[in-house]
Amino acid sequence: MTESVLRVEGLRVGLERGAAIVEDVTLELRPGEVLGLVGESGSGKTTVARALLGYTPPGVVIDAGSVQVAGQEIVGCDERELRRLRGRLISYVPQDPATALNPSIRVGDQVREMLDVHGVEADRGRLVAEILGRVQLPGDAAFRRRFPHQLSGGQQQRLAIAVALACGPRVVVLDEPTTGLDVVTQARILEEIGRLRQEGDVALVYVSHDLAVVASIATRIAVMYAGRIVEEGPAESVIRTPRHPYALGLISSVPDHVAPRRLVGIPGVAVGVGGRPSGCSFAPRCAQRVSECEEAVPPLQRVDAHRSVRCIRWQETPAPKVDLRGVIGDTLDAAPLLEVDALRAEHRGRGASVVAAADVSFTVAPGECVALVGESGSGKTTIARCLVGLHAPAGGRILLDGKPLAARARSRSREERRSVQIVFQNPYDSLNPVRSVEDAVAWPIRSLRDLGRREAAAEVATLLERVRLPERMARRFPGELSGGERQRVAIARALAARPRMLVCDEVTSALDVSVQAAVLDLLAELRRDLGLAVFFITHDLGVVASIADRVLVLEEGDVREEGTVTAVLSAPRSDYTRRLIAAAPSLAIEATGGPSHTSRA
Amino acid sequence: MIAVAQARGGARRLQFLRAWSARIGLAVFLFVVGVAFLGPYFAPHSPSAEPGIPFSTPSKAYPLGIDYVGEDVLSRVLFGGRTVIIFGALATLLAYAVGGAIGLLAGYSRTLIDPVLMRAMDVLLAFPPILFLLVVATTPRGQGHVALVSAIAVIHMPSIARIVRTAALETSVRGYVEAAVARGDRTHVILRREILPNIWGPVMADAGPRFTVSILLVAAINFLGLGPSPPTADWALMISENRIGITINPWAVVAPALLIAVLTVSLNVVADAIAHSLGKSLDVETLRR
Amino acid sequence: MGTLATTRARWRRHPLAAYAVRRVAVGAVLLMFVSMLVFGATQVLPGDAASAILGRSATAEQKEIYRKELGLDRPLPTQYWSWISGVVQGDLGKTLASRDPVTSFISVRVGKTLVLALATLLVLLPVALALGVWAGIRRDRAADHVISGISLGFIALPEFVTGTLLIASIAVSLKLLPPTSIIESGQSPLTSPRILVLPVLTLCITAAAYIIRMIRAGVVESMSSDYVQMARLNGVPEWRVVVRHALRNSLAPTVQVLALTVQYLIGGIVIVETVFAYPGLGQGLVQAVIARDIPTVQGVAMLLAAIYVVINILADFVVVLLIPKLRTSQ
Amino acid sequence: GGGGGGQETAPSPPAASTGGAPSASTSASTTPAAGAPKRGGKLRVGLNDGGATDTLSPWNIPSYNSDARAEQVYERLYKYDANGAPAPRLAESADSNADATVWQVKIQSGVTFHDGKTLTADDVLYSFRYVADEKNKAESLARLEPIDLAASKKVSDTEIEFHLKRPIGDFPGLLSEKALWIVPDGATEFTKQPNGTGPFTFVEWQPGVRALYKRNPNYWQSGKPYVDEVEILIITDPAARLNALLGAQVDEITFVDFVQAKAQEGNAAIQIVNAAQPQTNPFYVQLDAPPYTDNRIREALKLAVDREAMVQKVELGFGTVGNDLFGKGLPSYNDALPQRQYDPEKAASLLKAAGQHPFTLPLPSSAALPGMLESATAYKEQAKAAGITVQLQKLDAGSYFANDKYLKSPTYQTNWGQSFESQAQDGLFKDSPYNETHWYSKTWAEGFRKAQAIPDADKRNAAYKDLQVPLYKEGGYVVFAFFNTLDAASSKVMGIVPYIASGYENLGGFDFKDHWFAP
Ligand SMILES: Nc1ncnc2c1ncn2[C@@H]1O[C@H](COP(=O)(O)OP(=O)(O)OP(=O)(O)O)[C@@H](O)[C@H]1O
Ligand SMILES: Nc1ncnc2c1ncn2[C@@H]1O[C@H](COP(=O)(O)OP(=O)(O)OP(=O)(O)O)[C@@H](O)[C@H]1O
Ligand SMILES: [Mg+2]
Ligand SMILES: [Mg+2]
Repeated sequence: MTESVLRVEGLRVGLERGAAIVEDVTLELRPGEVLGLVGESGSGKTTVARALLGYTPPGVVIDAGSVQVAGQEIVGCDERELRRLRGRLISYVPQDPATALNPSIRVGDQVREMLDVHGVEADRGRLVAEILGRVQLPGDAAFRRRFPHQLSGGQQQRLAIAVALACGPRVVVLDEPTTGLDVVTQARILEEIGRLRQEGDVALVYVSHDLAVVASIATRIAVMYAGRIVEEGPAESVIRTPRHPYALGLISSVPDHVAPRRLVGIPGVAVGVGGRPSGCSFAPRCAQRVSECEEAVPPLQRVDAHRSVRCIRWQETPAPKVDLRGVIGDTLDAAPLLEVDALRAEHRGRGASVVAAADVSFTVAPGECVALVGESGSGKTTIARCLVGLHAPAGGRILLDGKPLAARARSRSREERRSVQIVFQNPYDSLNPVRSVEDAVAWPIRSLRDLGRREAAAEVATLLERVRLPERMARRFPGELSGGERQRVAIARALAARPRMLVCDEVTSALDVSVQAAVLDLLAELRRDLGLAVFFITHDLGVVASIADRVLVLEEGDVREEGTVTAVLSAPRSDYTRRLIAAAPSLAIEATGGPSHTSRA
Repeated sequence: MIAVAQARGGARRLQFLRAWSARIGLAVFLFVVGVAFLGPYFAPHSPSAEPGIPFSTPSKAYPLGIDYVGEDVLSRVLFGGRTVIIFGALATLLAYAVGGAIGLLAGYSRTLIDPVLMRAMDVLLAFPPILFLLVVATTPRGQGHVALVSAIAVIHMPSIARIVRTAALETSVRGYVEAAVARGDRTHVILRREILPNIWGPVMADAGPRFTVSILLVAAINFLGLGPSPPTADWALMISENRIGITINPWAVVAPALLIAVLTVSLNVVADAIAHSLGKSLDVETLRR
Repeated sequence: MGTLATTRARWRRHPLAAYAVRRVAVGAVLLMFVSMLVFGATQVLPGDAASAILGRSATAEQKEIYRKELGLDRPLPTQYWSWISGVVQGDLGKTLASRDPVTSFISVRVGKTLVLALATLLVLLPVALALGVWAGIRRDRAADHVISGISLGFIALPEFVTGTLLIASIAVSLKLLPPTSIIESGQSPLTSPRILVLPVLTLCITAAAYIIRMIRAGVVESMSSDYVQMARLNGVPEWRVVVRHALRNSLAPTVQVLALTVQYLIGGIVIVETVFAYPGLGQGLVQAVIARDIPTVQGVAMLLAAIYVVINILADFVVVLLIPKLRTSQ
Repeated sequence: GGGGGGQETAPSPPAASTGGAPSASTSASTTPAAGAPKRGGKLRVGLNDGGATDTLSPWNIPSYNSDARAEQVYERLYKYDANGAPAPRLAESADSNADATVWQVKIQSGVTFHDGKTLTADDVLYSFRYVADEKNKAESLARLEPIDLAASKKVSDTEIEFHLKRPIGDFPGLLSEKALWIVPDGATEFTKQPNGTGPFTFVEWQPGVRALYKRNPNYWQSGKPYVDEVEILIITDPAARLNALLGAQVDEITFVDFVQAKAQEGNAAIQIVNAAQPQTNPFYVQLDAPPYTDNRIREALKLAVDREAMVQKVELGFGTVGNDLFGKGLPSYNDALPQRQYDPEKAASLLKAAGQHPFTLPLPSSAALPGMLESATAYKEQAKAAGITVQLQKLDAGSYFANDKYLKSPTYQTNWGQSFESQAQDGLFKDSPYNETHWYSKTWAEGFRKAQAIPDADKRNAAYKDLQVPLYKEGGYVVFAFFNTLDAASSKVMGIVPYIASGYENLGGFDFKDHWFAP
């Protein structure tokens, strides 16, 4: 066996005075291995990733443990020493290359600077071209003279990877390198990383919150929760037989288009830095908690040769349950609630205008969930905005109960406005930061349904209960809510109008998977209980599979394919759909009976 | 319940006080404002009575000495803050009211009104402030208080309109505004409920520097001899009036100058802290004037 | 027609040139409106120009003759048109009393003001930029607090107070420098540079405060950017991080700060020239305002506004040149 | 010759609204005596105003610096001397017929213009006709109205016979008029190279900045001027002006504030040129506006002012008490009348007698001119003792004399700086432009016209003094104090004679020809 090239032991990173952000992190990695570091937002992934390079943001320090890269100790090095090591021995690929690449340095010089700084003696011009070539970027002079903003998102990320590889480091840390990219581009970057793994002389740390992505490339997986590693082991076995209840929860939350299933979220929310309980951090959300769990932080214990778990009751952890979604109704015979007929929508800019929807027709029956998928910029949001009267169509008709709707919300009748409600993608701007939850939810009740203050207040309580928010949340302000909570409030606000149809524009794409699972679950429940029709926009086929009845595939403003979810996902007819499906990562847990279990003593 | 909600809102608004500099700044600011408004009750002499010998140096009866016409500097200092603060504040408020309305109209309307208004603001922006005041001073009533206050307001107006417009534009594409539009809320309801409360912070973040500039402009135009005649004592005026005697009784200049400096510095410290707590740092546009 | 089409085509081939042309055109239109405002504002006069010049003892006939001569009897639009068409051709009209061209009134002064402004910039910029950058780099350390605190204090000091204090201390008490900046015949600010020291110092003290604050803000912003963090993570030495990454990207805001400084100087110079009796354009403007000499006020106002607009255009253009994203997307 | 300022355009209210600084007049004070004047040196003078409205043409002198410049190049037939009496300059003598309708003026012989031409009677007549021609827009045009220029004629090369339309006793006073310069016959261009008979020749000028003059070697007064060059520098800011003098950047300056002067009293390096001009900021009431129609009330208002305190506290001693008449110190001033004193009790009893006790006096005032607001404020305090409440209305300085209240308000604070007869013409006739008090006495006006026609100065002044008695007793002015005009110069400069005549004449009438540097 080859020597491990990265060895982390007992790493603790904390605020200068006080709370730890991450604690007791121990990892080991050999060349050619890819470690997937997963966990929900705020669990400390980035903090660990940067600590591997000896870097901490201002106010944060590494206060214990050791990090060794190729035998060289990083913790305790002075700045000069660190500068020498960074980029040479271990390098970093940032999450968002659009901001992390210096906007005023040309592509070639971005790479060349690494060679300059680390004194690589070579024909630098040729070497730069070669390095760009390694990540499939053109190395010609014209390309090297471009500025970062003249590259596509995928190219920017490749460039960032090229910069990281420039000096032949032994370890490369990639912090969510594909998070901002669409699936197709993401698939290409992952391919790239896969090739690096194959080449075998570099070890990779791949940070992501997306288990499906990690599963597709990692050889080992470390799951983080609240600043600690809770489970670590070979990728296959962690995914198939998670031993930590949190890992299990994560895996159960991941939607999958290959095997459409009912998603189960993890109840509760993660604790923040400083607010962690004295015992197991996950205990408050854990189904198999016993009083012992709350007494002391459980140690990371070896459960077999290659795996460790931080749970005293790991044996109790059940196997991932895969509830396949029941058969999805093929046709609902009821008269359509909403009918879109040859919709055309444009964005008029200076001179030229962009066609966001060319000729889009579809129907939504009462109680039905129709999903709209397509890559970024295909026109999904524009269509949604047309439905609720925020964007005036350039042609075609939108009918509600067979009656045409006016282009602008203002010109629609109150009944019409009430019937169709929208929930937006970004939970951070969909609520007015100066209005309390109660105020936000009560307003549509008063303005669209003419109820008094008091009746509205009473109804707010029921609505919050509906979206499974505790009543005390009513007096909170959006700034005091997590993303998932905000999205629920936004849904409650939409429900407050007593709509018949909900337009959801990527309502879960900014959320962690476990939170996403909970929100999707909520939507399913609302459909069931209220007979609500849902028009659900997403770019994630897994989500489509887990919630929708029918699906429309959109490409550049045109509907490429339409049909039931099962039909479209299992037997796609258009090329474009096929490409989307191929690119979408999947956990690929067998639909029947669940993954094979190794031990369950 | 409502009380609790309000307390929460209040706490949010007072967040900036976490910085000790903001606390000191606020205390000093309140002190100077207190001097300005309560000072007259403590003044040992009338600000305009019993002329002594001009520019006498400090003595027991006149702790800060005597000014250019023979009045007690201390009493005038105690009397002279009101007008500075009131005129500075009036000009600033007027600028916010008019500039804010223009910015809101331009930012929210998304019609031809927007470019028309903003180009008009650009025209005003093409005047260096002092130049604008000088041009105004040549007009018939150009040297009165009303003219001065409105001229200073006009000087601030374009940049406020720009800031408000940008903030309104930014806010008007937010989900909660779109949701309100889709609900069919009336425009004034949207402005009042959704937009105004959210642009308030960034817009007021530069009120401190603006107030400073207002006061300094009043002082400058008085210095050039083109300001309104002194109503009573006034710090800005005292500086220019007593300038000729600075070598004889420096206090007549230094005391009001110091108070203006302390007033504006403390206000700026507080404004900085507020801006900071709103996640906004003073940028080039803010400091523009 | 043909030539127009080809010119247009050439613009399209040189997007930056097209941008420049567009920006200049906008500036010209802007100045047109500015001129209307200047003209309009200065038209509403107390009494009228004729009696202002001739004095009270002048007879009605004298005034009438004079009004005719000044063209004040014509309708306003005609007056505006003849004025603005003169302005466009570089003829700013004649001063009310001496009937000398306003341009000559300006030309004897503008050089001295330029000398003062340039001397100020020469001292101010290196010092203020260095301090601003230093405060920005050493954010929240002692140096930053000292620099930021002192500059905040100076912002609140009007120029005429600073100037007066400097005169009282350095010139009158210590007799180190001349207390005023009057220029005798045969002399110029360049032959007797001593007279420039105090005015320059006064302008610098106030202006530096503004510049330092703005530069600091710009540097702080770029120092906390992702790409600076990235450069550090790539092992780039700190000086290189500062110079090549942080400062390179705060150049553009700096240019805007420079433009603002020049604009500030236009106002500050009016005050400082008066305090120091420096015979420049600012002092001339104040004299003209006091004398209600409308053509001169109009002329100087137009000139200053034009400088203001031109500086803005130049600054915008340089910013476009400095920011690759703007440069390539024009 | 005679005494008293003839028909001078003194810069009272009009000057107040344009000039912005007090005008000047004289009486001797601190000029250091020294031996024989020395030649040489460059005299640098800091002037308080100037700018865009200035012109090289001498025919309009809207500012102090215009006058200072004109005085170097041009000369008049007569000019007021330091005590306010017309003294011959280019004229040698002026004699009238019995009824003062024809005046024979003899001019100096051997005087040359800067271009070498000799001064003759033709030049004098040409100059007067030039001023009288409306299209030349000379500001002294109106003052020539009494002269019948068509009938006036040259008698010889050095003699002119002026025919008047009505008798004028003080013709030399009229000839001392500010802008009645003598220029060469036929001259029409005055803005390129000024050409006069004056002590200095023009070198260069930058409006609002400076003007340079060189000694005229051919000047007709032997030995004068003493200095080689005169440079006039415009320094509008009073603090800067004094600083320039203290810093030896200039040798003389116009207008020093009282406090500045007080502060510099001990400074041996400079001298204060203290000219007791009859400048005053009186209050007025309109005689036809009730309750001021009652002379007891007017008397009470006059008694309620503490004149001595005004001089000491407002003027810091740089002035003298007034006696409710104008032109103190000048030959026509009646100083035989009893000085009114501060007597609040008597004022109160007069008011009681008039049934107006306590009394409220609305009084508009402004900082338009130095000392104005200060004295009104002081009056407010002083009058309390008499049961008078002064309601001070502070008006905008810039438009104080241009707003609609002035001349309409029954009470106002105003400004005058002239001799009795000059003020009378501007303010005591039905058709006077500034009849502030509404003094409309026909018999008094006739008496004035008669006095005006007396050629003999002493007799004329005696008549003027008589005319002041009713004004003293019943007039609408409260002239409580006069203030001096203060200029300053380096102690090295000799020969500055403080100048009492009103007008723009500071620094010894701007006669720089008389100034010289002590070695
Ligand atoms: N400088 C800091 N000061 C205080 N808290 C910090 C600081 N940096 C990070 N934290 C906190 O540490 C925790 C871990 O942050 P980190 O960025 O490592 O999380 P992450 O797992 O990368 O999350 P994400 O998926 O959102 O990127 C978060 O709760 C964050 O708020
Ligand atoms: N306000 C706008 N002005 C001009 N063009 C716009 C505007 N909004 C969207 N577009 C363009 O219209 C097209 C469709 O945009 P839309 O936002 O509907 O796409 P989307 O499918 O929702 O993308 P995403 O997945 O990124 O949200 C895109 O090409 C986009 O650039
Ligand atoms: Mg992260
Ligand atoms: Mg979208």
